[in-house]
Amino acid sequence: MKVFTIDKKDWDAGIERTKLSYQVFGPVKEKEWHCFKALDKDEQPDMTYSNTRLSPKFLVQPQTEPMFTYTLDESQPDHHILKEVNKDTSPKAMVGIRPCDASAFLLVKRNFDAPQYQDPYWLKAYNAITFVGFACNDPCSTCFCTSAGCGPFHEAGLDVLLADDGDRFLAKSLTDKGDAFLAAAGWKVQADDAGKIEAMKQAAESKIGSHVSTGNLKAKETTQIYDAPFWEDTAFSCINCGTCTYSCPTCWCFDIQDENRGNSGVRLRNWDSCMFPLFTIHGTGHNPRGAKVQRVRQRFMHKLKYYVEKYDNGIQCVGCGRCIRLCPVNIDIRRVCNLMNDYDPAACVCPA
Amino acid sequence: MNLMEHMGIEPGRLQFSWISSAESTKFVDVVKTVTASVKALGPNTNYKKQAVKVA
Amino acid sequence: MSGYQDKIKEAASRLLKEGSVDMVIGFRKGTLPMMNEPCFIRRSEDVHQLVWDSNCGINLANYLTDRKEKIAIVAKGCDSRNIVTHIIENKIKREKLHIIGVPCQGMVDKRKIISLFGEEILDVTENGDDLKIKFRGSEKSLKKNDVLQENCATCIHRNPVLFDELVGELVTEQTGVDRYADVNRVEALSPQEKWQYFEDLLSPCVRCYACRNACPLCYCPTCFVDESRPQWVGKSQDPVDIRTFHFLRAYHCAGRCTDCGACERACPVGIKVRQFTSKLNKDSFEMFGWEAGMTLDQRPPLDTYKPNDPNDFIK
Amino acid sequence: MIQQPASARLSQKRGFTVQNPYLPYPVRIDEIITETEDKNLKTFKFVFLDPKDEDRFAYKAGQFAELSVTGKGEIPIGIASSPTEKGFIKFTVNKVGLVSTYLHSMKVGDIMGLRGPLGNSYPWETMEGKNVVIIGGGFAFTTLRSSIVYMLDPANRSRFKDINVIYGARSPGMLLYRDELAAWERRDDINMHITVDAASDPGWKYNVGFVPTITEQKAPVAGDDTYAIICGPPIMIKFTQPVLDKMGYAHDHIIMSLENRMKCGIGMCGRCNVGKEFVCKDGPVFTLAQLTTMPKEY
Repeated sequence: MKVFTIDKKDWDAGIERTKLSYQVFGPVKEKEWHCFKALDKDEQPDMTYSNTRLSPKFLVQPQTEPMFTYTLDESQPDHHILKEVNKDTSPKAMVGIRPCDASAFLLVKRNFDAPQYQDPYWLKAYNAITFVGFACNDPCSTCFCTSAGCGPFHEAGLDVLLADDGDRFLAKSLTDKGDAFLAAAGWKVQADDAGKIEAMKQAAESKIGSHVSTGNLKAKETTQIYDAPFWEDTAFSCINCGTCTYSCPTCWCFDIQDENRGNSGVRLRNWDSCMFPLFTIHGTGHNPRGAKVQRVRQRFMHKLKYYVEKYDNGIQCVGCGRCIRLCPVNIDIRRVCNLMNDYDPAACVCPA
Repeated sequence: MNLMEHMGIEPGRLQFSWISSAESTKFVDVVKTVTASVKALGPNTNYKKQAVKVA
Repeated sequence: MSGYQDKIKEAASRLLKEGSVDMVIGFRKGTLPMMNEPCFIRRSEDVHQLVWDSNCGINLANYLTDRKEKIAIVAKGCDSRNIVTHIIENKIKREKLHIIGVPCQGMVDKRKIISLFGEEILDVTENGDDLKIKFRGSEKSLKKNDVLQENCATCIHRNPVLFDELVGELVTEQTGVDRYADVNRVEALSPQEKWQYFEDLLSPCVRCYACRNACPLCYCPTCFVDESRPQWVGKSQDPVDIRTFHFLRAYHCAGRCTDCGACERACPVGIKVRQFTSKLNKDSFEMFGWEAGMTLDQRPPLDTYKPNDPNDFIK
Repeated sequence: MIQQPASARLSQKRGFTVQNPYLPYPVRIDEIITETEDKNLKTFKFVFLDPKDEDRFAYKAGQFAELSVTGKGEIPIGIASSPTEKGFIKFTVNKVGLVSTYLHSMKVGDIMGLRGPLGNSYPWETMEGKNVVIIGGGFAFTTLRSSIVYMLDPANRSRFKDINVIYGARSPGMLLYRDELAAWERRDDINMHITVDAASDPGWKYNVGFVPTITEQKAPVAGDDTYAIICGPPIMIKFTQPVLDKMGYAHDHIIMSLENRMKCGIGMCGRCNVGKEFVCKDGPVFTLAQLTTMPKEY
């Protein structure tokens, strides 16, 4: 594991060199907010940003993604037979992704890369990317990554970790993919003070002022938390929009749709959200999660209880705080997580 | 109608008329004028869905 | 405005104690600066949670739809107009409601404030027209009137139009404001420029439907975008489908929209959703002299026929 | 859950070339049978365009598949044919939504897709050497037909003890697979208890009464050796379960098959979960003992 030092004067040129071998994505300010986008020639990632408004998950799982094409023209020999869409698997680099967003892909991977089935679209996109992470020196007040199994300098899911140290970046290569990226950039000067990253990490972690408690979630009985009285109060203000799920780096749910144009068509998948009544409604009209409170509960139960139990590897949340910042009615996952974690059916005699 | 024009559909592309089932000549006239005016505008490509891009 | 807050608590407590309502719908303090959360209170000992300040922009009428309880609701001007619309459209019964009217002095636009500073805002406190913005280790001040939500800045119906009690003196309504400046600007463009304007406007849309769901008017059990038989609108990120959703939704609000700004406030990607509804509001006003939700005694123009209808096709 | 389904098709390909679990096998509609008098239920018999796909589609009774109607979408349907029936695969489809309505308008010879087999199955290893009671209602009899045909196959019959079948529908004309029911009635290695809610036909020679009532009268006594499989409309399950409870059936001896809205069928799209289990992948078959620990979101 090597640590390089990159003088900021050499940064732009290095990024340009990587564009010869990779399609490079980075944070760019558009209108008011930052988002991830493919960088054009001479376009640089904005390494002064805090985080992107929406998560970069769309680069692996686009909101609309073609899966198959087909023809309905019966004069064609292969009519009505689906043909797999080729996925662009050329090497890509996500420069400047925050550690929380990178490690979110690992949580999502458990869903798409299961022992029994593997999702080829997600995996091909994911495997094509080199994750050049950017440590957070100044986390936001809504970040609670350190108590969500992550952290401002968290390395899991990254190939390179960059740390901003004034007039230079420290770059820690974590994988072979990371070595290859740094070599492509031509950054070769090894740091003689690699230990500095650890000190910066401690400083950044100590700035995280927001925490959740998750220790009891696994042991709690599913049906007891499910029947807890605090859900009505928690769900009341919810307007059942998909903002929390669409902005979340760890939400992956999708819908599959066929769209025809004349005789040719595409089977697509689109993001979907457990907040929408349509998500679960049966053909008969029966809906197992027909009421708003059931849908709000599903979102939190999935992230903080079902996932915890299913994989025994922490909560399905990295603490990026987007859902808290973007929720139009201020439903705060930190509050709900603590309610769930602390819930004691024996002690609770009154509605929360 | 005003909102359609407001968001960039050309004036004349969308028209409303009130025709009784008895007013056959009015119906013919209206259809003639509408088709003529829309033909004069040419095809609207803005509001046409493009085929989905694959890969 | 803090006077309002005490009055709201007092009214809520009284109503719950005397049992004339089952619940009070109002706001409680949020966990983020400039955010309050709509909440319900069922027990008089919980009324201390209720707050009122310039961050109560959510339209609470949205929480009344089809509820069966006897409810007291805190309502500013626009909320009260949407309550009127709800009553006209039979979504709630007047006799089930106790309206605690709040003469409003405008709500602040959180995004506008955030975009003024490069730094993260940790807290905002208000005192009359003065806002104090706290950052890590520094503080700045702003005038509330400079950072109002756009619809509040041009609002001419700040006082509730329907209420059972008021928490303060009626405020003087604004005059001489240009409510349709944005509409006029777009109207002056050529068709192609207009098309492009809305194309840019909608480009960040992620179809989360926060605008629709925050809107008290959008209470259909199944929205037209969610219908599958027939499927009116595609479900992908195709710009034509996105635009179809937005303008058709706006049409469904024609003659009903009170310009409360809930849609715009809720949008997570900052789309000025009111650009659609404002045009319809302007048309309603200019053609029919109609503003939605001002009275229980008059039917809306789109469900009545008058021989002097301004549209020439109808004659 | 109860047993891991055969996942050979996919896991053998793990590694460089990931098999696409969303890609259906092309099939041709070979036969369409209208099953019920209201014409809302049709049985579709499919033949694989590539005969090798039939082997790849090796399934067990109780599993389901996604019927993929190109240009319309997919619907999850229980497999009605038995693994012992070769050369075709059968599904009985109720006309309810967009895809099933379109499917009902399709013709013999039309090409579509079949994706699966999906889900677990009834727990055949567990039930080996045991008495099996099958309780079904209405059009939920499809995977139960598969199970009966499977157990009655000469190669399998000796692997099970007594087989009892209680099957009810609203009226005689609403029973599925009427010819087969009659044939099973005539056999002595299976006890059939067919019932209808009401019969106007004086020639009706079987039971009249709701499934719970007939269950109480006809189901064998509970015991370690006896498993009940229930599949039917929620109302039937709601009233049959207390009957089985009263008769002493243990909750891990009551086996149920759930339904939820699905899209992917492979535990990825996120909508069909009941608690932490996905009905499509961890189910659709669960024991009542399992269901009591899960939220009632089905």
